Amino acid sequence: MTHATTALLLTAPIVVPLATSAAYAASGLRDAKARAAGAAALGHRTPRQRGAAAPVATLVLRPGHGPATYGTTPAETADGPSYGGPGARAWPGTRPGGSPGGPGTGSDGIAGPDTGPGAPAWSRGRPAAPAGTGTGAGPAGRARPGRGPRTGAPGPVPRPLTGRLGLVSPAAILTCGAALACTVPDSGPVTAYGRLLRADALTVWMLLTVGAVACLACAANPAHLAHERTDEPAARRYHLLVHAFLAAMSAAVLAANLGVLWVAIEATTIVTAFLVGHRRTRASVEAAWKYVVICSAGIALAFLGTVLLYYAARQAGIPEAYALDWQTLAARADRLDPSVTRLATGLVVLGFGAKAGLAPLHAWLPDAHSQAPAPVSALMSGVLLSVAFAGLLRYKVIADAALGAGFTRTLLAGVAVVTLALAAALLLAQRDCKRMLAYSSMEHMSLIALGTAAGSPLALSAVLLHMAGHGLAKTVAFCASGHIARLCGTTRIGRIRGLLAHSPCLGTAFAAAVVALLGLPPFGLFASELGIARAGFLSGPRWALAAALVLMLAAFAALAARTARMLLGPPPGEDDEAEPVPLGADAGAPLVAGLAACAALGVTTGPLTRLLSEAGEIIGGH
Amino acid sequence: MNGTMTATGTAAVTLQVALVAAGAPLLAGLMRQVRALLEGRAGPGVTQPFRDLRKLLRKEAVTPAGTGSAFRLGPLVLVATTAVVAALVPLASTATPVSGSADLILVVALLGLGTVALALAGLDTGTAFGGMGASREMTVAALVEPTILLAVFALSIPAGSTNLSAIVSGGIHDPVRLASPAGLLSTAALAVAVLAETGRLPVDNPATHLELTMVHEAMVLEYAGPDLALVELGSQMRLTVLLGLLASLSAPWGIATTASPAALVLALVLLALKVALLGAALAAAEVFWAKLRLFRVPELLAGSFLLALLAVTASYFLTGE
Amino acid sequence: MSSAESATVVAAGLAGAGVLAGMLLPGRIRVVAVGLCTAGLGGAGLAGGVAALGGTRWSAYLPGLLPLAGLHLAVDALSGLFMAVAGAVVLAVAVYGIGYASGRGPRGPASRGVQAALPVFALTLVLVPAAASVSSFLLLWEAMAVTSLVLVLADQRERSAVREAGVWYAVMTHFGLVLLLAGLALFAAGAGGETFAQLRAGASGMSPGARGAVFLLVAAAFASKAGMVPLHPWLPRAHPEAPSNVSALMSAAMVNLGAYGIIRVNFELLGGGPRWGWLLVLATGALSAVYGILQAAMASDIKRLLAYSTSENLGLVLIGVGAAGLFASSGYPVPAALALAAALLHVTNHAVFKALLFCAAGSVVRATGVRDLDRMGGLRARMPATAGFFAVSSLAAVALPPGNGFLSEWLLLQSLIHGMTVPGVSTAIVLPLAVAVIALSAGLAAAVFVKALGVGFFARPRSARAASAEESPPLMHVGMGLLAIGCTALALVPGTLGNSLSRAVAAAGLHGGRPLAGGGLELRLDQVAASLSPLWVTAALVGGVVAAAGLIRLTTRRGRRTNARLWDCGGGAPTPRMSYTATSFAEPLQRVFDDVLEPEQDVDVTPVHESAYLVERVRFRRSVPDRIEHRLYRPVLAAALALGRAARRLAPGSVHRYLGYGFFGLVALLLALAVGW
Amino acid sequence: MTDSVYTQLLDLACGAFLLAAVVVLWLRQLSSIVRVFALQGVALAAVAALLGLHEDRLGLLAVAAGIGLLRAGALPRLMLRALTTGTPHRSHPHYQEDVSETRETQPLVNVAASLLSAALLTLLAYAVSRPLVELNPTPATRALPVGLAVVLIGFFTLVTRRRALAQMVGFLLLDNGITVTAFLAASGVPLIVELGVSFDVLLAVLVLQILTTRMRAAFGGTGIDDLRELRD
Repeated sequence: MTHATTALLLTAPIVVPLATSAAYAASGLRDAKARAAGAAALGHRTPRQRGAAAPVATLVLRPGHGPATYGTTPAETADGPSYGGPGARAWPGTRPGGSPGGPGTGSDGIAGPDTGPGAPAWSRGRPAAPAGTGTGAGPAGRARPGRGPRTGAPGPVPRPLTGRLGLVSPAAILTCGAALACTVPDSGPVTAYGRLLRADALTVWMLLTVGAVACLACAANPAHLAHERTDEPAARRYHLLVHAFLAAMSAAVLAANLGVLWVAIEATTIVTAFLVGHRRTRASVEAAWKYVVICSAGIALAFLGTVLLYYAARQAGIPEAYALDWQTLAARADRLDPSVTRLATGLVVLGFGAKAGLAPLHAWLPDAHSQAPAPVSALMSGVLLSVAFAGLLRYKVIADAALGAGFTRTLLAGVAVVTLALAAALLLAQRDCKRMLAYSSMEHMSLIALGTAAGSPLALSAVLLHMAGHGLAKTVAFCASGHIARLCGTTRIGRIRGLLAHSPCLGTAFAAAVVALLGLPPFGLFASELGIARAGFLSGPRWALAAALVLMLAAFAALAARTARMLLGPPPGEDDEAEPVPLGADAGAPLVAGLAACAALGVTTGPLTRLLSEAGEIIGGH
Repeated sequence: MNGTMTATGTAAVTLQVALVAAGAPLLAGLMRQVRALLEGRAGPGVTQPFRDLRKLLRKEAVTPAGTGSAFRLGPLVLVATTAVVAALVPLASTATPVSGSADLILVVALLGLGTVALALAGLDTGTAFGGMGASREMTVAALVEPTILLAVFALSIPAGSTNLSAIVSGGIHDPVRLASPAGLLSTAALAVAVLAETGRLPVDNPATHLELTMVHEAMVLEYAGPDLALVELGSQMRLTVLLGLLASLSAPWGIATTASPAALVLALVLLALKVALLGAALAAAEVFWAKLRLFRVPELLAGSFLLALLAVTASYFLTGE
Repeated sequence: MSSAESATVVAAGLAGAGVLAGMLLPGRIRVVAVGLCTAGLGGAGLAGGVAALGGTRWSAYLPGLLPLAGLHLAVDALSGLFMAVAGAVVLAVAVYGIGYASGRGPRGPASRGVQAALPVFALTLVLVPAAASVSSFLLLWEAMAVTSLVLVLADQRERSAVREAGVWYAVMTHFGLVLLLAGLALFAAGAGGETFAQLRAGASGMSPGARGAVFLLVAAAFASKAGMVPLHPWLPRAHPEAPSNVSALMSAAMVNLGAYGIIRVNFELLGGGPRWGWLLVLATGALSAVYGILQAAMASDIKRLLAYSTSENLGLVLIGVGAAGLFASSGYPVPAALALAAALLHVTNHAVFKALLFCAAGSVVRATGVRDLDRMGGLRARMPATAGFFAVSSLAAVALPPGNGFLSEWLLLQSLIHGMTVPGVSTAIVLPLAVAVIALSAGLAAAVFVKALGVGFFARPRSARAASAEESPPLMHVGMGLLAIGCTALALVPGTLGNSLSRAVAAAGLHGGRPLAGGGLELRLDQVAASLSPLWVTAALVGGVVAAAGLIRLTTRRGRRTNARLWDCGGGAPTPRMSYTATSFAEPLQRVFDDVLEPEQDVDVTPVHESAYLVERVRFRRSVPDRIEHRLYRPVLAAALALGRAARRLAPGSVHRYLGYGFFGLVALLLALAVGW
Repeated sequence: MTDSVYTQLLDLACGAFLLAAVVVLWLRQLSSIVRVFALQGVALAAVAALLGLHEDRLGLLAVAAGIGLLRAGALPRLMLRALTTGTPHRSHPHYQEDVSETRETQPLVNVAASLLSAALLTLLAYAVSRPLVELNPTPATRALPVGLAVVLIGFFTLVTRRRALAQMVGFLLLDNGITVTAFLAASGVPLIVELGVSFDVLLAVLVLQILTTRMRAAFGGTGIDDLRELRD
């Protein structure tokens, strides 16, 4: 494999998604220019409308280089339920003490009743505050579908292209991962761009996981956006951010330099901030704020840990260019100063733990994952948590070489048991199905942390298999919950009845996903949980594993009872023989593909067996 | 020698069954007569049961409305099981062809089968009496079962097997075993169990038709004619066999262990004598007993269970075998 | 490839075909195709089991399957016995299932998901005894749990009780899995290997504490699958709510695997655990036997009655296994081999007669749509075949001579009685109590099945639905017929099982000679002076009945039997409402055991609106709840929900609280590091 | 530039840096908080510049200039502008409402308690960074505890402030602390990492900015206490 091809294979997963998001951005710019021309042609617009739009529109710098004013996305109030957290009322407008306007005025044109453009005066908490549909100070004076056909502006990027364009980057990541999977186990790790990007067995496994989950999520995007009926600019910005998100994750996985790894993970936070806030309801703004603040604080601590590690490396005589290079650090870790490394590792476990959903900085996860659009929360819950944890694994290799396995074992086991206890306790009386899935992600990440605490190669292979299995199953579960929310109008578990009868395909897919998450055969999570238990009792902290088994039983009971309440029973509504609601082919395909992949992982790892054991050796081998 | 062995052996079995079948009504008549005399009554005479049976056999057979095969099979199974038990138990001789499989647990189970058949017949009538009788009978039978089996356990420890011939011949050769506390306790427990099993006085009053108190009678209320004859004969045979069993376990002298015909005749005579004596004693005792309330019976049976348990543990702790 | 191995491969292939048929074929054909595939699978399992019982051993290792561990399979005589039992039951119940599931509309037992899960469940029942490593055993164990859950939830749309039963079943089964996973993982860690061979080799090297912990965890897990008392509440919920062919499979084959697990892991792999462990197993078995049969005596729902009777019979099996363990650990292999043989024989007998009981009950429920014995009655006239099958299986369940249940209980009593030769105070106290428990449970079982047969089938129908019952389709009779033949064969010629039982006992690690030198017709115990020839006893009984009938025919001159009215004390013809129902039948027993059962009774009087003295309506309700469930499980559930509500305060939504968690976490970490962790 | 002058200047810059953090805790007016934060940016640039001069590495000087520009210039201006747009024009009658937007409402922990805990956190920072100093006792590393103290104070501000803007300042204090630790410990992380980090911080502030605007639109104010609807 010549150097050129490895360089290509290593950079493609990052460059292709970036190029795709740039394509979306470009089409956005073209559309904006066309609209500006169109606006000039339509001089007759009333000053009040244009005036009101002015003060706000100009202020905001365009975040990336998207089509600027975030403006109202009128469509999403039609029936896109801002079902928000359990506290939020089920009506999409979430108007505090709102008028009996019912779920949006039905006409999916005009945004929820706003008190007329340009009426900025609100007092905090006053009931009459306008519908929290993010109508913003001034209604974006643009692209109101109600305004009739656009005159003469070139059409946005044609819909079939966006559909196909969406799948290009995940496919690229997957193919690069597959290609590397054929070479890396035999010929060892490959590097490119002067040791900036590096791919060893762990990277390849994570690339495959990211690629697979991304394929599923991007395949589910069109169906989801169609259901949300988002208009063109919002859809375009959505795709832009998703592909930037994929690029950031690939960079985080491929980074050889710990600093670059940190930058990539921080980039994922920033990019997903707007994805979490995509729906523009009060709840999603709150979720986005909590997500950014808590994650950034956590990640900053991780950067402090990285700086201290860099300091220890420099003092250990490693030249500046290689001081943050993972391979050299892992090789010469025994010469690092123990107490500085211990402080650095502690901070890193706290920091990256925040990003991986582990206590104590875990509280953003249920809010962010329940408010984000379904494919995004699938990507975040399925694979972002695992990518952050993969970063933590890199540091664990260095810490174990420098301090011996005892420190990370106790720290990770403690954090894992605390997180599991929190997740199990909060699952017991959970009332919202998306938050339930988020807490189940926390439970699985704490199990992964426990497996890492065990530290033997078998444990680490089981951990990686668990990451892949959990990614696939959680993606299917979140995408299905998105459809459930659309079908039943709410994610309150209490109000969802008889799903299997109401929509058999969707119900079966969701049931199969939850069976996989419960760790039952034939899905991959059973094999990996079995591996973690065996390795844990062999080499890991037995007290932690015993406590974990009991807590997982409580979580199993809570999840099983909640899901049974949602799935089983006669269809809602009076007549028992109501015609079941079909799930479209394009919505169903990713679900079935995800379940099939997860089941395949459960039966046999086939060609990936050597890769998996190799990756386990790298992290747990010493 | 083996040829004569089986000949006298089969003779012993057939004679045994015949004696039980024929002697049962006689024993019932004797007991009623003894009771009448003690109560100062003239009494109908010892052969009265035979006259009753003849009268019933001459009546026409009756099928009550709504009853089915269980009702008709009940009496037949009762008599059949009692006959088989009579054949198995070494009343007269231990050297019989069937003594090899004369297992005490099998005997107890066969008696249980008879009770179950009768209970099912009672339920088949579909009347309140049949149901009530069946329910009470099964409750008592369920509570007696532990006592009987523990008594069997106690008896089998010294003999090393639950085979009746072994136990009886063991008793004959080693009389001390019978007088030992384990032997006495197990015999007492077995005696109480026999009273409950055959529905005699402290547990159930065979003579009454008062629906509040009757247990056995309630089940057979609907029978008439030949079926009733069979039921009467069955319960009398059951009493005879159980008293014979009790006699051979607690006083095994005279039971023929060899194949000689003379010993067999002597054994049969002695058997008749012993059973008559036991029947008379029981009848005499019944005069002084009153029927226990149904929900006091468990206390009686718990007492007998305790006796049997002591018998088992005593035989272990004392002999230390 | 030995015959046993090819049988297993055939079984797996048929299971795959069954699943495809279940998923793809439409309506009517689907049920027949799946039924035939499952029946073939059962037959293959039976053939494999019988071959293994014949002495052929084989093992296979498939590294490709099951990531991180690979699939190990191995069959010896012990697993052969359980495979044969499961195969036979699956064969008969599958044939029965075709008749049972067809003609009941697209939902419920004939739906696509349920029909696809049935062959997989049958395959796991046959394959679990063949697993030979911790991972493969747990895989097949959990696959059995998942597929049986899908089958239990077949009628979930109709009744909410099914849904609740499904959740209870899923959570209790997972609790069993957690115990089993912990136990076997601890065992694998202690013995330093994953396959059963490595476990067997490494078991002696483990510390007594570890061995004790493994023994307890694994015994508790398998006891919960066998429905033993403290962990039994799922049994009387899942079995009645499942379709009858599924509850037949669960009661007759799945619970046996609990007993198989204890014999295989605690007995054979651990090399006989500690004495106190076996005493605990024996005590649990005894407690479950008595408690199970008492609850069965009180139950008026026929399938709940049969479920509790399963708990009783498995209790008897565990008494046998516990006694065998006790004798083996005291160094007396001969009585131990006898006790284990008795336990295995009772597993076989129970499997056959319990399957027939559930099939017959299923046929009744299918015809009348009623499960309550109080509203049945008079079914013998309308459903003669089902009544006959129920009578045969009740006779076996009641453990009286012509039935096969009596033989295994007789053997169990013999083994306990001849166990007294084992010295030690514990045996002297425990064995008599065990005999008393077996006797009491046999007596109560007699009362239970007299109630079930008499109240359910005899006399006159007590409800319109019972009156309008029709006989079920012939295919169900074929299935029940197979089981009835099995019952009678086991009852009349048990001796044929003699040497295969001895081989199974030897495979379980007990080399105490051959406990059963069974002749063709007899059950002769060679080290112990006891023998029983069931064929002769039955012949004598039949002869006695014929003789008595002949005596009657001879003496009565007038041949005809006349019909007459029932005795009605002069108060008019007795109506069906007057006849005894299951509740009234059980009332004396309930009064005798009321402090054990604690029946609940409440009377609420609703006075007339105007004045408190005039009563408008009095409602009387009496029920016998499952006391252990009330005392043990309700508080746990309440505590869990309270914890859940309290935990909600942990996530109150305030950003400051969440950041506070992080801040205190950071400060705590820094303090720990500063202090010098 | 003799060593003693260098150490004195370095200690002066670090002292100013720490003092700025404490003052941020002290103040209530949001606009003045932002100005103090700008001062801290200048102190940070000074530290970087001094290190650059001491080790006469031109790259470091350039980085110091860049840091100065970003943390003392761009970010404060951005935040001030967000502050002004928050308060609508005088032409609107609701004056009482607008004033509160610019002031930090009563923080979770009152000012006295905040200062006390800042002191405790500084002590903790000193205790924790003892091994760091002992590893390589140069004048720069001896000032490391200042960096850790500002990190802890920044986190404390983040936790206790009720205004969105104040939380943003807390987060930036945290980042400044880390950057100064990086400079003092190993005279700055490699350039590419430094660029990446700064770019990320800038983006983070922009994101928080936009979210603040959206929050004002959705909740009618930037009080963090409104964010309580998403709970379990």
